[in-house]
Amino acid sequence: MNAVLLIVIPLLAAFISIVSKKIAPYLLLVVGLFNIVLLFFLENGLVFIGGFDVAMNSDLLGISLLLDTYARMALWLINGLILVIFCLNFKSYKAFSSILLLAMAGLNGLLLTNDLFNFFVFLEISGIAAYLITSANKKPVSTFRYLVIGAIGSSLFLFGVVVLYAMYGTLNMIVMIQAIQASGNYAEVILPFTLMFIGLGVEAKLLPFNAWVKGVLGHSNTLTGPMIAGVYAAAMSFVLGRFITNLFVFEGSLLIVVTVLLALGILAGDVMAFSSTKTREILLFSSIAQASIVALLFVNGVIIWAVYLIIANALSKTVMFLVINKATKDVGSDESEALRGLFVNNKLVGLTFTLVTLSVMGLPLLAGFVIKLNFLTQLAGIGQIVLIAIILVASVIEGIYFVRLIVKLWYPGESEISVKYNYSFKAVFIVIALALLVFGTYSTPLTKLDNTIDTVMEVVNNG
Amino acid sequence: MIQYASIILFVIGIYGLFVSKNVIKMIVSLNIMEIGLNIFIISIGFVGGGAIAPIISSTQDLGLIFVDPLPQALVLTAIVIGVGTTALALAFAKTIYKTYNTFELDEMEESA
Amino acid sequence: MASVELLILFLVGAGVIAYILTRFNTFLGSIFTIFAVMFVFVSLAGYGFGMNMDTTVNILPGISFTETYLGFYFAIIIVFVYLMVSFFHPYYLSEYKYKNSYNLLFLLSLAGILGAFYTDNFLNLFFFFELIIWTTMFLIPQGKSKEAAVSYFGFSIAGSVAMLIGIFITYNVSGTFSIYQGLAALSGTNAIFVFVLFIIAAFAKLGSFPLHIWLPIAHGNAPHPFSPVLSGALVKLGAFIGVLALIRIAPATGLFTAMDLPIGQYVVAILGSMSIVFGTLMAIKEDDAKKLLAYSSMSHGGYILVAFSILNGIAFAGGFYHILAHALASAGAFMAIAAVARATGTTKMKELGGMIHKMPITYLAYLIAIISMAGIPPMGGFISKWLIFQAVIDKGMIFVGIAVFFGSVGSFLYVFRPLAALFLGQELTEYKKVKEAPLLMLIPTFILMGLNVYTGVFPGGILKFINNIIVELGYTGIEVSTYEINGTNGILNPALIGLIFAVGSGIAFLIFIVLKKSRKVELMDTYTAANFVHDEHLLHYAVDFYAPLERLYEKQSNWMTKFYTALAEKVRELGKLGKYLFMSKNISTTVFWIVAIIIFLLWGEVL
Amino acid sequence: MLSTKYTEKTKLTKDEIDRKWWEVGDYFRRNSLWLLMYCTGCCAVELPPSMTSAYDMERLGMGPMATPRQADILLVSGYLSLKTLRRLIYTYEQMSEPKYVIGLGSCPINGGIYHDSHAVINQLDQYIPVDVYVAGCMPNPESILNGFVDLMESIKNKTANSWKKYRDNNEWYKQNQKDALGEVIIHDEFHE
Amino acid sequence: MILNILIGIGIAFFGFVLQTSIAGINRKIVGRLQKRHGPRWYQEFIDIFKLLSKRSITHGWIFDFGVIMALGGIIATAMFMPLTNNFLAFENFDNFFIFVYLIAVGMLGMAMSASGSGNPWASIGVMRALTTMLAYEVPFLIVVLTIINLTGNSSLTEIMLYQQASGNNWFLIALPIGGLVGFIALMGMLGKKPFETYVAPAEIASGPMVEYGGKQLGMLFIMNEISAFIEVSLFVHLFLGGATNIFEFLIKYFVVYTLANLISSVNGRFKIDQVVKFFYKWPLIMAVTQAVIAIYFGWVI
Repeated sequence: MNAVLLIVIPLLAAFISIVSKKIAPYLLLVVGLFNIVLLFFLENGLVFIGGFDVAMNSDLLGISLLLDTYARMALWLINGLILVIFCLNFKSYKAFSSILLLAMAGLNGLLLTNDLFNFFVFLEISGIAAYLITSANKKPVSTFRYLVIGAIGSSLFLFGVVVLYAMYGTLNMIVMIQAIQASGNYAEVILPFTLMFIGLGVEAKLLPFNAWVKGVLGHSNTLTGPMIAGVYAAAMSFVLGRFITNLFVFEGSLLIVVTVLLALGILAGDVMAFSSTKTREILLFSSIAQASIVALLFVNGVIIWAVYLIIANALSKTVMFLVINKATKDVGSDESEALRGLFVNNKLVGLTFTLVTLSVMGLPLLAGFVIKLNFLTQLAGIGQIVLIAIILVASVIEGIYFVRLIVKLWYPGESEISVKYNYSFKAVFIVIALALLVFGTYSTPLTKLDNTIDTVMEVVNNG
Repeated sequence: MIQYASIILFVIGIYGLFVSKNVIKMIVSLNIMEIGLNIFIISIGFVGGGAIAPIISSTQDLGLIFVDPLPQALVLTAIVIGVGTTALALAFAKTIYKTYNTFELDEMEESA
Repeated sequence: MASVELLILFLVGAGVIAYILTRFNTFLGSIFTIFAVMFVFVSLAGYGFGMNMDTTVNILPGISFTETYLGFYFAIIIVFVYLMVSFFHPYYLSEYKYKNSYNLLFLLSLAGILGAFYTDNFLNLFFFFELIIWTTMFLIPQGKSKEAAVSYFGFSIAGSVAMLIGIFITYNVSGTFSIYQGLAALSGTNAIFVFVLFIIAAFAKLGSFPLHIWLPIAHGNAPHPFSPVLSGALVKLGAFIGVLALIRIAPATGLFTAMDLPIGQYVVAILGSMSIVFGTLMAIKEDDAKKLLAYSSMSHGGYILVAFSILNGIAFAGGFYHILAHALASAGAFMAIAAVARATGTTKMKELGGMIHKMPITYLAYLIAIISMAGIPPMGGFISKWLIFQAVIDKGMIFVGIAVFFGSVGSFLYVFRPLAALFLGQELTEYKKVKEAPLLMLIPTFILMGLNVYTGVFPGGILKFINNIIVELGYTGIEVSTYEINGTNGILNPALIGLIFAVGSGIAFLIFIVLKKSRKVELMDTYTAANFVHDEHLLHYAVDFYAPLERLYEKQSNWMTKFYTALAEKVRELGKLGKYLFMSKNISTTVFWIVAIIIFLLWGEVL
Repeated sequence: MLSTKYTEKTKLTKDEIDRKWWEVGDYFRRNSLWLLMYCTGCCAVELPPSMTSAYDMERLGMGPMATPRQADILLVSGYLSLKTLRRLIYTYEQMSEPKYVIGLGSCPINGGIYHDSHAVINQLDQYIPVDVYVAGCMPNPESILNGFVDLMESIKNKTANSWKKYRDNNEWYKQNQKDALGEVIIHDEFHE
Repeated sequence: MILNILIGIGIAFFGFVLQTSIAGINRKIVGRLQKRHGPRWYQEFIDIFKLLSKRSITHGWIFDFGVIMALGGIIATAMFMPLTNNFLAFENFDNFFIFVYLIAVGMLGMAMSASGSGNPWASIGVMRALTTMLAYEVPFLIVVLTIINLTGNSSLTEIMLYQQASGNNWFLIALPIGGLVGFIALMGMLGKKPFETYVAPAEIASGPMVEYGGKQLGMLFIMNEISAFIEVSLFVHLFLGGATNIFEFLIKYFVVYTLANLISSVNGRFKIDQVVKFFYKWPLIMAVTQAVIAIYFGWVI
């Protein structure tokens, strides 16, 4: 058993699926399940691919994969979500199964790889998969814009990687971290770090680099919405977290710029959502704000709760986009006025949507509250009162527009609308809402896991 | 020296993306940018005065100078990826043209 | 032994059961709700007065309780209001769209309230506050306006966010989330920051100027049985935070020697005064009976703030007593209006008239409630206002004095308006078939009437309990015996006043009954300068009741609404700007930002 | 020890008590007569002089009142058209008993100079009972005050019983009123 | 206790008789002022008893109940009123605020009853009465705030004693501006002429009283007399040093009421919004000035 299988099998399946379109969907199901099961049997640690023994053992040359608890959680989430989302869209978007396999391979690679260039490759693979997925929106210009911005981003990332390589002569992250720490000259790594941060920021929807989001998610459907806002956002946040906590050293003006950008992202995201009337726009802007919060937490070293926040967000956004996009498809408009009274005949869906939204807003009895309170506590512990204030002020705005949305969706306007959700949708909604509810009321497991993850990060830090 | 040239190329690509509104021109700019980047990668691997094949032998000859082979390998991959991206972009360009009958982004009326 | 934890769990469980029961039968579920709340009230009243509640926590993780007189006082008042209101549920719920969840959320919010007042941990306090906010937030849109919930939620959440920031500053300073240790550890600038933040929270919850705009919107549009809870119970959360800030934190700001009062407290008192004046003026102007009462809540919130900012025992006694008196009065008044609204379907005063002939008991309940609200003896409101006046006068706070006197006289004006326009006046034809509220709804009405009188006549016992709170807060209590209250500049004997009032009324009744019996005439048979008027609407004076007075401040009256509308509009514009800047269709914009950031970063460092 | 002998107590009946009180009341009533001035015609001009310094009505305890509910005297000063009569009757019926009516000038007595008008009634006491008529066109303030004193005298003599008359002969009065005014069919703001 | 209550009832009755007589005398004075003979001095009694003897109408139970409540509240208030510094029914309980607020019960009762009659003029009258009340109460209470702050006691007897103890340094003299405000406010309370907006017989048919006749009106007249007694007595006790014996009280009472009445008889009537504007301009400014001078600077003559 080898972590490489997590990447190779989906990739292989993707190739096979091109040959036979018929088995492709089933292949995806099998591979997804396989990956999830496989994760149970894999052990933590480094996996080397290629290279030769001496080099591997002494200098960590060659490509290696790193599987730790952090990556494992991310992988479970990603693979599981892809599987679920695909199951829900099994009938309508069958043709996308090979692309989803590709995306699975790329994202798994992103989360596992320990090699910077390899990372770039996976970034591009997953990026190409993402572009293809968004083509399901039937808005080619938006997709094209996504492609161009994504290409610029990955180019910048590659640029940064190459500069780092030129400076330290290695592409292995662990070695590079040690080298950077040994040199201690942070001023000269500002350029590569900036470039890499921007490159990742494009994919992770951080503020000034995310112009593509509106076009892509603003016209999303039940496949692309959850995939981009849920799966991709989560994966990129995880990756960003790994880079920020392990590799990047934010100091001086870089730290200021990054913090300002992220704080701006939080505020601007929520303010933009406040000014939107289209439901999908509200959701996408809110996810921008959430992504910025996550990044901000990583920058401030609040890791474990950021991880939970990513997971909670991915699950919540999946549900929200599924609900809204299905309704939009049936109604033909995503204006919140047009969707008035959506839940009148869909009480269960309404309930789950409400619970999930409350979790995103960080209200008690739901997981979002526990997470929010804990990361704020940790921020307070390191004296970041200003950041707390920013996050909380943004959360006020967020609360207002979400409540406005929920109330609108619960109470009918002049005309009744009918949207039917089938049982599989409902089942997913219920499971996710229940999960949020359970972890919101019984948060001990979350706090317990706290320590374990931190130790793994220690391992990474120490090489 | 060649590094400066490659960075200039990269900047030209960025500039092209900055000013052009035409789908095809953008793809071309993207390619220019990528080429600049690729040249930059190659250039950092070059070590002047090298005389030995870049193969690690069992004897550790530390004094020997050789051109770093890794960037060349990287660049190959980067080119491949670049080609893939370009192909995809062109495919989208085709779709765009089919839908809107134009390549000018300004002339399209897609609500985004 | 009643355990706080078990009560909370019981309420959550009861909520679920009520949900299921209501699903099958609205009436049954509501009756169950009554009993659930009653159980909580009885166990709280049974053990709480002697501080015998069990505060150990066995099941709930991360939550800890402690028992204070302060918390209990608030808790018992609010639970009582909940109990009274729950009697209304069986008759109202069937109209609501999501009636099943009504009882569930109602009980959940009560659980939150119990927790909030019994916890000793800031994070738990915040947890329960947020729980209360969102559970109640979903109750409000069941009423008239769906948007009311948004403004209620917005202001509430802004308040609790301010509180949370304050909590984290406290945590940063003291390293603990314990309420009492944390607040004690504050000093200097931090204390001022936390003070300001807590005061913002208190203002937002209490609906005080300048954060009052949600109050009429939420109260006026909430479901009829929920408005009493909002006004009588939930705004008191703000008073609780206010107490924490004004008395527990009490930062060392400069001192006004003339009044021997810290500047911070004085500023709060002045803001409270403004809240009194604004609330009064707006209430005088309002046409919707429920909104009118909402503005009156705002004005009474001002009294509470004024009371707690004057740092001495007598003012605190007044403040705490006012909380009780206003809870009872406002619950009574709102419930009377609710009963009318149930019968007629409207709360607009210009559409109503002569309800007294159909609903005399409801009318009496309203009358007694407003007498208390206006601070007229022999009702509870008088006692508290008397105590507050004493404190204000002794401190020589002239400008605050203007406000409290203005509010007190102004309250006659606004409470009289529903009385005249809604209950009295001509009997309108469209309400000929209206009947008195059913018996179950009259039970709480009678209880509230009785308590309003009781608090006005025998305040001794309650004030003795309040003395415990004042001592707990570190001040000396007031002198009070069974019948007499010793203020700093006078003695009050409410029981005597009640007795004398009875004697006076007796004499008047005697005069009345001795004289010849009057002939009963129709309401329409009235002096019209000998004009024949056949339409009772023409003889009913209900629109623009205080027109000459309203004219004086007509233009200024919507300033705050305009301000908040403009604020929301500005945020929206900011969002549009953000979209324009960052979410452009042009790829150039993104490229520009990337280049700009790189250049900015490299300017000083590398280049 | 209780006396077994039956002696009839000189117990006043309720009516007798009422009568005694009524006599006491008469004193107050005649010394405090409040007017409701129904100023329909020219005779009203004579009222201000009788109220102000020259004749000073207030020294008799009299004064003008705003509403029929408070007033004791309905002072009909001048001619009565049919439209006014309807309102006069309405007002009269709103007054609380005991109430008195004074007709000022010749118009209420016989129509005066309007005696042949189709729109003016000629004899007020056909429609409501009148206690005192003050003749003249117009009567001067002295005669007006004299009329008031006459009313006081008749109250003292228990002859000012017009209100009782109206109650006892209500049907007759009503019939007269109806004959003069006709039935009212439409009820709204503009019709009667 | 019973004795005290009886004394209280006696005071209320005394107040009624006193005020009714003085009002009658004042009617005569005003008559003379207008070169008239004027009514008999006991005319007011005759009026009231006449009203009580008449047969009245009622508009329903609230119409009667309000009247009873009004009269009852006012009688109760009057029972607390001290006549001199040692003659009062309930020692120590003559708190100033009792008068201000208990009197409001009476007002509320009357207002309620008037509105209950269903006559719009009554409601308009009540509206005007309440608006006027809003106008005059605040300046008056600010002056009283100053007085209580200075004396440290809100009991009327104590305030009287305070003034007498300092050599009859009445607050009218010690706080001249405040005294003036107090007198203006008293005019408002009594409904004397520049502020007589709510009766306005020619305009709104005597306002709240429009529907009353017979015994209800008589009871309201009694109530009116007693409340005038309370208001004037309050002024006497607060500003004129109270009284050590009953004759002093009578003289002061007579002077104050007559003065108010004389001023009233040469004045026209304000519009209702003019009343509010007036009271919130000059009297309030004066009251605040007086309070600041007296409390914060300690300048008391």
